[in-house]
Amino acid sequence: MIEVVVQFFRDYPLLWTFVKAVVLASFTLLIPLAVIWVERKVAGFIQSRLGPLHVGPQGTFQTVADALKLLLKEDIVPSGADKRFFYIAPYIAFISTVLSFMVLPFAPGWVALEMNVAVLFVIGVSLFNVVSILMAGWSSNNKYSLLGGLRAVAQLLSYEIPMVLSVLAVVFYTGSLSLTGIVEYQVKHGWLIWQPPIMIAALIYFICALAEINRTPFDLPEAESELVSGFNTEYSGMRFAFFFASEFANNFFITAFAAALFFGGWDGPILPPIVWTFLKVFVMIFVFMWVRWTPPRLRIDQILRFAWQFLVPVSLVNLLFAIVLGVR
Amino acid sequence: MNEALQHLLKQLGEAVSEWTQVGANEVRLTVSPEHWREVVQFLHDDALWQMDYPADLTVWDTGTGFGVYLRLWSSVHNHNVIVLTSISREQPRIASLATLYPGLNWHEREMYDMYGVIFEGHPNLKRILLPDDWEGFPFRKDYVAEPSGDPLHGPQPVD
Amino acid sequence: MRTRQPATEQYNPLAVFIEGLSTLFYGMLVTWRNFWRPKVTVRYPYQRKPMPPRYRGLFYLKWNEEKQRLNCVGCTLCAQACPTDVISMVKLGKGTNAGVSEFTMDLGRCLFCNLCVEACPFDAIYMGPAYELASERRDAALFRIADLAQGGEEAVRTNIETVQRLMAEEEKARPAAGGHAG
Amino acid sequence: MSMPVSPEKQSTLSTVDILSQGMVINVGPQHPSTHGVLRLILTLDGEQILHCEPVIGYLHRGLEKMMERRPYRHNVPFTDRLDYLAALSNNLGICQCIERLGGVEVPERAQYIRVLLMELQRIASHLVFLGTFGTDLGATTMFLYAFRERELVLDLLEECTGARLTYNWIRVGGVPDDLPEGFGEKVLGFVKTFRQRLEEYDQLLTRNRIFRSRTQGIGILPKELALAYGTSGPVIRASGMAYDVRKAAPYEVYDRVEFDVPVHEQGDVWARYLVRMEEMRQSIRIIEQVLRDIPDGPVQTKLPKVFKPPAGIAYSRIESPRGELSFMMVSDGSPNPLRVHIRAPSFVNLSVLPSLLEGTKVADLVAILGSIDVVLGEIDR
Repeated sequence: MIEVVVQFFRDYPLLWTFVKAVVLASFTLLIPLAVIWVERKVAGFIQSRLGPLHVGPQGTFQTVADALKLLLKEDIVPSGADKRFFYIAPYIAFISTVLSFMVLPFAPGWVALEMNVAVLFVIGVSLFNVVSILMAGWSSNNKYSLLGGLRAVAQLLSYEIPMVLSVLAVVFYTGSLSLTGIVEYQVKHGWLIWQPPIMIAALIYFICALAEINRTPFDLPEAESELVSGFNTEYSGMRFAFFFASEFANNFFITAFAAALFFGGWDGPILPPIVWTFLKVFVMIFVFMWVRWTPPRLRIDQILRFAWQFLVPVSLVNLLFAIVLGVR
Repeated sequence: MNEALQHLLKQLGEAVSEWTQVGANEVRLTVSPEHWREVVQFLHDDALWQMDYPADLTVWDTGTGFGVYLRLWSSVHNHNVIVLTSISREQPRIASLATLYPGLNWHEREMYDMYGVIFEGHPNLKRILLPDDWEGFPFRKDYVAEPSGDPLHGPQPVD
Repeated sequence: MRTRQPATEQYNPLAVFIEGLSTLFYGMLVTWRNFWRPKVTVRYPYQRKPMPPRYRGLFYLKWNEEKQRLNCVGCTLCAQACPTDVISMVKLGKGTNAGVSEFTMDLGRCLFCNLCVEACPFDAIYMGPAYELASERRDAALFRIADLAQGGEEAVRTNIETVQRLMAEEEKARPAAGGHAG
Repeated sequence: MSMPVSPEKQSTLSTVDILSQGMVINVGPQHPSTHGVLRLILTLDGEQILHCEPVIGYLHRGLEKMMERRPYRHNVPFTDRLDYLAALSNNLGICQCIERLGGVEVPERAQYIRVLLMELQRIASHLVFLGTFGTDLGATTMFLYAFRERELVLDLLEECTGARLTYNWIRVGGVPDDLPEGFGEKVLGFVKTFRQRLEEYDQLLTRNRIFRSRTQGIGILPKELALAYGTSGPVIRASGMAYDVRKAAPYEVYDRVEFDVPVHEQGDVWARYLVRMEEMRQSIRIIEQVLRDIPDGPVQTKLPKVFKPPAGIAYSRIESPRGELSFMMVSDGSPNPLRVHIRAPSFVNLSVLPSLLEGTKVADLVAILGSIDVVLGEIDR
């Protein structure tokens, strides 16, 4: 029976990819539930609170309950909104996240779409996120949303560059554009984080990642105290849930991507590879949250100045080092 | 303080109709409304006074007229001065001090809001706490507050 | 209009970056320490903090076990002390043994300022530890004597009986003075 | 959204024309960082604020008029609702004013208790500032930490006064009751914890580079402007003017305790923040001295049932956590005051906001507004 199914998918590889995509899409929808729960617990513990406790053991089902609530909520579209863009923006954000998950290697062979230009692909599709934020901010017909959207675009684009440059350092170092290839290189040669130029690249990546997923100190696009909620002010119900889910899925992805690039992906002793991937991801997510709940946020001009005056030149120089040292 | 007070009385003797010294560094002056601006300007400019801090300004309804109360403080000499005057109910007008002390801007607006006292020369004399379309001046003693009225838009006629 | 923006000091990105990172790490030590500290929140509906003895919550009329009546004699001093006219009462009887047959507090207007308690010379009205007084209905803020008296309905009934009995006894003891009430 | 453009101009709109139009944006009355029902009408050029107009009055209850209709001592509970984060200082303000009007003496022990409560209240109020200021700038955790410690103060105050927010625990002629048993030790215990926690706040926020770059050089209020506007409290002290009513006109026993008035010269958001942080430390000092020196004795002067002060005008001024809180009362000899006026520090401090905001960024708006630390309850009265 299984052989028949396997044979069927072997005959139609595109269909097999489609199945994997569907599985990944549901994964992308489900992983935020876990990440949000962790976030709440970490925030609570850091802030001398207990976090969610009521629904399920230790409040594990709180996010599920919230998701159900969001699904059942009325779909409100502000009058004067650009309806087409308003409707489509959250899904674009979500799709861009799902697409980036497609090339993520969770374990040897556990990758939905084996691609030899995976890194480029990730950089490409993650830019869709920016488009969706701009669409959401613009189409909401709300000044706060517009300001939040514009801020977000300026910030995300600025930090995309040093991020790409630091990723490129890894690419040049390993000589591979494929994520699986990069991880396999690390399995052979040890984790890249211990190589000096990559260490700096990892630091820059870490900072840029904070900015890319809108975490304090770079959470300007949705700075609550200034812009109410930023670009998603007018969103509610399902559409908001998609924005929210894509943000946290992005959080997961960006750490998984970092794990693959710098921390050897699934590489690790004793435990099975998939456990190692998740372990690394959740440790990094914890660090992200830890950072998030510590400092205040920067101002938009400070953020941009930091990116252009510091991160871009440093990552460029670092890239040069990586190229020189990486050539063997 | 004494010296400064003598100086003030010499300069503006006819404007100050009554004065009392309370404690070591506080004086209360009663002036006529025509000299209101003049006296305060003097207190503000004079080297012996230098009343540079506008602490408080308010109005009260005595039933027959309005009393005006201004409290100033000098950061240089630690003098406290209370300037009092009274204005008539029919012509509730007095010179504005908002250009002299920007801090009195809102106080004067509030007193206009509540008592309808016109501060002449105020740059932006309009209601501050109440809505712009409020009718009447609610802190006057003869103001009839109708509890049945629309709370947002003043008393409504009751039939 | 841009003149108000302060001239930025010599901006050295690297120094700022290192300082920023180190102070961030320094701050993260604080959050890390607090991560492991005992939590201070209370799971409210399940767990409650004890209220201090002076807490000013819902009123009660003190029940005098010995005399089998409420301490209140209906002197209206509390009603006079109240800034917002919360209290109204119906006096029962007269003289030193008088009591109340009705005592109503409209807590919708109450400031919980304690002035009525301080005004009472008879030790009759107090504020207790109950604090969950919110309601969806306006009339739920109206607390009648049975809601306020220690002992509820039964105490009120006993109170009226006691006061009436005392009145009758007084009447019996001094039949001549019956006509003129003070 | 933008100012109207005449049709003939519309056809020849250049880039410069578009930039020169302001976007009008409403901040509040419902907004996370206006700290109440304050509305600011901002005209923006991108993220730059061209003009700001505060709109107040959403919380106006006519307290001053209400007070004219009630006997003097009935008015004390209403003052709880002015600056609801520092209700005790309002209580003290009105009681002092009535005491001056009627020539009432306050027993010494009551004066000490008043000072003790006042300083605890100052700490509680500044902690609210610290927490909300942290949230305004994005440091959400600071909010929870500050409120955690404020809870300790509120527990103390609750034990003493029986209420958590609207205390109404100061009466004309003293305080209604003595301190509860063992209150001094509890306060000292709190002081000990709080000292350590202040260090922690410094480590978490004050020394943070991001925090400093968000606050330093922002919203500069020059000394002259601060004086001319009549600002008070931490706002004026951060502008280099050592004006503290506790020193300028000592009331209660403030002339018997030792404390410093923190002054900073810069006049920016950072300076205002530092002044408040330092004030909390000074409050601790005062609390310790008060607990050391407090004498025994009665806590309340007996007053007649119907209190009729002689006709006249009296005013009192105290240093509330937000600045100079002044009550002014006119008496005509009847049991009710003829006029009660409240000089609310926030009201005056807020009037300086438009001139602070011009030319700054939207993101700085919340920092500047937070650093002024207004409470709408006393602005609107």
